[in-house]
Amino acid sequence: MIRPVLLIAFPLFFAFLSPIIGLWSKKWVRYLIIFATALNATLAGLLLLEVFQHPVFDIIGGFQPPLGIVLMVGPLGAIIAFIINLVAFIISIYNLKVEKEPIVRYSMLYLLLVMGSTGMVLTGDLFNLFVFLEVTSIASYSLAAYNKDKKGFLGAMKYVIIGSIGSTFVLLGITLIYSELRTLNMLDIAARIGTMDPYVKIIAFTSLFLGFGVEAEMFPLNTWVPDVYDGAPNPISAAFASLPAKAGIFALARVIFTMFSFTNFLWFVVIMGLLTVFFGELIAYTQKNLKRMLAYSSIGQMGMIIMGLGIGTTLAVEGAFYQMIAHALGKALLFIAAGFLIYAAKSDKIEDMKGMARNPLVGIPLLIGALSIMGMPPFAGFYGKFFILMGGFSEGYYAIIALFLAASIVEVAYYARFIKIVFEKGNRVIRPDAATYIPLILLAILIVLIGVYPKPILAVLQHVSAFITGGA
Amino acid sequence: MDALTLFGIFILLPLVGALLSYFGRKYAPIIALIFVAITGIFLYVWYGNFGSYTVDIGVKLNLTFDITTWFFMLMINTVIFSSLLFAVSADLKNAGGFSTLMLLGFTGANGVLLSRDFLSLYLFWELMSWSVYVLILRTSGEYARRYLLFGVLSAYFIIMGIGIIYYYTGSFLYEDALSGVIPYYAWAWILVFLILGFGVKMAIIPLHVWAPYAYSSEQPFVSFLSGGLSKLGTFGIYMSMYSIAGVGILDSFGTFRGVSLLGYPFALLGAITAFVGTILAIFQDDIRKLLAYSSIGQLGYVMVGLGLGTSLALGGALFHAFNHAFFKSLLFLGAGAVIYRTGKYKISEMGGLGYRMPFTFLFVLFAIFGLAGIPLTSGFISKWMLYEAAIEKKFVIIAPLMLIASVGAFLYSYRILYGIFLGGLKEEHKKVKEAPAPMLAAMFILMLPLLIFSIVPGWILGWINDVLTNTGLKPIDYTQFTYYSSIGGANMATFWIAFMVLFFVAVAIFIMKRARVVNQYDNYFAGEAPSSVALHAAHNYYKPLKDTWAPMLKYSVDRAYEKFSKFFVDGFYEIKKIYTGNPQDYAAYLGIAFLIFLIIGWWLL
Amino acid sequence: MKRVLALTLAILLFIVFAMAFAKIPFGEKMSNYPDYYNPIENQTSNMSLPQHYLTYGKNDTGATNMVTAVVVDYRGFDTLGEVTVLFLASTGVGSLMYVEDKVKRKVRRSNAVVETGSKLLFGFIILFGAYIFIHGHLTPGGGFPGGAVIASSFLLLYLAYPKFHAEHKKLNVSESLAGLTFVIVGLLGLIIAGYFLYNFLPFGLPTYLFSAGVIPVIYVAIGVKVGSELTGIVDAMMGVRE
Amino acid sequence: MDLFTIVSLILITIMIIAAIIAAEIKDLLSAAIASGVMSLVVSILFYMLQAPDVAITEAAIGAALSMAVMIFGIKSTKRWEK
Repeated sequence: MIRPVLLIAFPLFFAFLSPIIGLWSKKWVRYLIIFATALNATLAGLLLLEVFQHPVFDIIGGFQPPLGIVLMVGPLGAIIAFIINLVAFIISIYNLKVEKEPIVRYSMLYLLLVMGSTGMVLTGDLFNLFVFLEVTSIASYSLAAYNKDKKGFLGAMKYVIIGSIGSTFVLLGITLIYSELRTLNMLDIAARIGTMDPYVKIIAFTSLFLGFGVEAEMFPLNTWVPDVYDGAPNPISAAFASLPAKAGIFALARVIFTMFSFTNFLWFVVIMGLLTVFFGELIAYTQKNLKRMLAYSSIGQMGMIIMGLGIGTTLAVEGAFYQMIAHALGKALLFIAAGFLIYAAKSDKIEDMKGMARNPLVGIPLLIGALSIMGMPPFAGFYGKFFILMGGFSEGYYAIIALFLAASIVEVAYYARFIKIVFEKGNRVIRPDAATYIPLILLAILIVLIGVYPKPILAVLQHVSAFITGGA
Repeated sequence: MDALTLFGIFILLPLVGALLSYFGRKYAPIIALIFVAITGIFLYVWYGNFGSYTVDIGVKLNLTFDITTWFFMLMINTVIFSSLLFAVSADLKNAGGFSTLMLLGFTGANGVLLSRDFLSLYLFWELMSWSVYVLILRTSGEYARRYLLFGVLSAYFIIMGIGIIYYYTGSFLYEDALSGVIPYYAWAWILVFLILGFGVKMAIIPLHVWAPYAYSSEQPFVSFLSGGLSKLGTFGIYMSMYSIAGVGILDSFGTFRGVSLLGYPFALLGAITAFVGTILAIFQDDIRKLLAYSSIGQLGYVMVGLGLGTSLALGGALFHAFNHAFFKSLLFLGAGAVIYRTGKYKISEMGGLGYRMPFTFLFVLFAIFGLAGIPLTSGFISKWMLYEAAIEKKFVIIAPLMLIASVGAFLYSYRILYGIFLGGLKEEHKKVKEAPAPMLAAMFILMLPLLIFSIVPGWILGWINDVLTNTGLKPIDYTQFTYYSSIGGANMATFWIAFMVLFFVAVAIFIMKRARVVNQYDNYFAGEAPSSVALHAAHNYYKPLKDTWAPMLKYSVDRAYEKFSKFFVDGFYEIKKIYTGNPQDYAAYLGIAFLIFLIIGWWLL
Repeated sequence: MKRVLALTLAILLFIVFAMAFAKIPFGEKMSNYPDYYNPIENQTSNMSLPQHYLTYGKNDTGATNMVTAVVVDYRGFDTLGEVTVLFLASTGVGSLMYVEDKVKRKVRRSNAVVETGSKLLFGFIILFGAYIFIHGHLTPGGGFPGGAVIASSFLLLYLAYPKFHAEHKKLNVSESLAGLTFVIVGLLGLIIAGYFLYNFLPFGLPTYLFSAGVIPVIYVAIGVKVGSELTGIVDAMMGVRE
Repeated sequence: MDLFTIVSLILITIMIIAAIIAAEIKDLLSAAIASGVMSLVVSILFYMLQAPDVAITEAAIGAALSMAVMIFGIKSTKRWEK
């Protein structure tokens, strides 16, 4: 029996341990981080197997909810936690490429980022969710500026401003909910949300929606994204797209479905998703800087997930979750590849990267990642997109889907432009080192596996209907 | 045979082959060839062994192996087999990647043909689409993007069609669409979306702009793309119009001289495509572009047949698609063989190669007969069926357009024939050798059916009849050598007897009176030595014709698309200004967003 | 123009939230609050949450200070998270202010009054801080205020003695050890009783120093941790580099 | 109106004024000090609202440490806002 709390306790333990180990050897700390994330991924995998039968409740401190805090893990939470930890493990291999001091602190921050994102997914307590949101975002702020150059600091500053406004809204929302309902347990809140004063309820909902929307990169709360993704170290950009963003959107889904089950609001969520897609994809087309392009594309993808959640049918929400998984894998891959391309071309402009991906160790994973993001089969991105679209049709959102498809064509256009440049005949082909190509190949294999044989994932996602109706 | 065998042989086996052949280096095409051959053998063995199955990979794939699938698979299998055979001796760079992608495309094609539910259709359609994209990317990066954009456009049109069906039925199965829950006005949208979607693959004007560039890639691949994969468009339109929707629904939109009002515009579009494609082909000097436009034109004929929708027209369309698969692949391979030996693409830079490459010449000659609809090949019969189908219904625009296009086909065929194989041999090509044996074998495989089905069209008409009856349409009236229509039909036996007689007469004349061979430079030039370019027969070929058409040629669909996209991209830059980079603005966005969310939330409560 | 807009926005947001808070029944009788509901056992208790804390808090946790009971025991997991947040802040500042070459601070001696005064006060402030967190389960206060007070004593030294600096490695080690203590106490609870952060030590008698089980242990750890972290932040900001 | 209300009203007024000064003044050092003053007043208010532990924390962190950190920050950058 795997206790979900171990997924949080172990990273914390290792994070607190690493400064002491760092006194002996800095190298060990890096391997310790890889070990810790690997352990976490394994635990999350085992947890996933267990959660299949029934949701797991892990009571902290021995106090029955809602007196104490409880971790509440359903199949969906477990799979998102698993993906987060798996991707975190893979990125931690790529972390070996980071050379800049102080490396021990970097490793600690990274581990705590992973811990925070995992906690956001696992927790069943609203205030605990806020605490993990804080852990995640404060780790993100420091990591975003870790390069200590102007770009990094500017990005981090924007992130700090917007992130802390978002957190404040979340805290205000929680305050309102607690002072009305005198409880913080999500299921407890869900059970008695109807008794809330409508005005307070709507403000609380809006605050939470906005606050988690910042992490979930919803328009117009995603203004920090391009600067942060651009300024952060390469592994961190990869991690940002895969860890906190997914945790944020999962929290958003919890707010919408588990806690408030505010079905009237859903069409507005769809519109916000569509706007996010539009702004993300269309602006991504104009970008000359690779990481910025990927960042805007990330916004577009997150918009798609938000759309899927907003459509709210079983199929669409299934698609949204599938897309979360696919995007976590695909964007991590693309950002790692981008890190290599930038390193090889010594420039972050796409036009300088002629032929840099001609080495098959980078080229093939890069192509797979890009195709997966575009939603091509047999890669992971296909099912998510297809299910979201079909879910949209079944609810009759014809015009919205048509607009979304138009934006998708733009997405294909800029990815194709990027692919064309990096595969063009260039001057020289640089061979990547193991810390770069091992994560790339691992992610590519995962993407293909999930795409070719989606049965395991879809088996987990079957539980989505329980999630929509307010269960775990 | 059960579901897994079917899935295993037609989908998994090529996929495994794709994986294996990546590591095959130089021998990759041979490995791929083996895998294609195995599926081909099973295709042969399983003829008549039809049925439908469900494969569960998490989503349920409904696969049906029936005569329609079999008929199209036959084309695609043969075409990819000969293309890969050709590729064995063509020195491709990264042959492993090439074979892998070819097999992926093949898998996608098989999947599209087998699938009887929209999810697997879309899945395999996209698989096929992007593997072709990467294949194009290998040689011409700039134009691969254009292909991908149109490929995705086609996929999204299909998605729209599927989605509307899904809204009404809540199911992805083809047969559920038939259950009558979809109102007929929705069918209009569905069919328009589906036909446009599949039409992109057939390069119907104005969705054709990807084709000339995509067809300029490596020849073995292009022969598969043009000969094989474009037939998936035909298959898709055929299925969506006559199997998924059915004649009843098509006719419920009203009819015009017995042809559905929904089908007629597409038939007209097909005729225009045939016409424009042919006209543009005439003016090309690049052999690849010429064949590309010719391909567009030929598929226009098929579209006419699909749009008209009478049994004769559909039979003609299927037959022509079948012929096109063979003769266009053969032409691309022939061109490939010539390019392989000479390294030239321009017709005006070649000439006289018929003496050096006699077998290639012979095979290409047959392909051209098929293309131009000359009675020696089965291409004649299919075209004739299509003319008759149009004339039968007295369509005064479609029929003449097709006839003019046919004349145009003669013109550009002649350009290929004369420009490349006849005329004077260039000095630099004196040492050109005949194409290697695998290439010749590949071309021979493709030539054979053209010849055989021209003598006994009954065989193929039998299959086509099975396809038509399987879809629930009336069969064509035919015998082994003849088919009949309300205004005549054609009897190939008579043709062949007449041809044989004439042929022997011609041979006798040729033997009796030998012509004098003249050197290219053995001429009178009034004291001025002209350049060898100006002397070439294909130099400024059809210039007078081109001058006549010049005012029309300046309108280009290409440029229209460019203007369209530029307009939008400018808009993107305007939108970008929202991300000002100033954190104060961003904070204000948050506040404003909160208020807006709040107002909407309050309103929705 | 922008200023006016921003001001209007701020005022609007203020009004919106003020209206929401106006509807909240602050200071109402406890019994008017809704009874809590246990989602796992699927049953409703006949008490509201705050009422439960006040009634059974002493029995449940052994602490006489109810705030501490809630912060360290009922919601100890949140506190672990908050400690992590502080840890992150200090680590983040440390990693961002890090430069490879050591830069010396510009030295300007402060006057004798400040120096002697801070020498005198330093011990008392530390003592006060330690008192606050050691008695966290009995009297108001706890690890966070205690740690902050300790850090402010170090701040005094930084201000008085320009050459003073706390050794970074020691700060790091004490910070880490304190954090580890917290986590290990939690894991021990998991091992002993099956609940993470379970209060597995005997409660003892209320109002005695050695009572309330693991709460004092955790509070001491938090106090040390917060103290060293805040000192670390000040140190990093002062420009003395490791 | 009892003494408690009067004192707290005065304190709240001081707090608001200090906050406005902190936000508006161009001299960043003065702004930091103003925010320290605000924290101090807040901590007194906390004490009056019977939250002595929060009051201690606010006094130590808000009035002492964060002000110090801000002042160090200003020292290593510029004193005047543009």
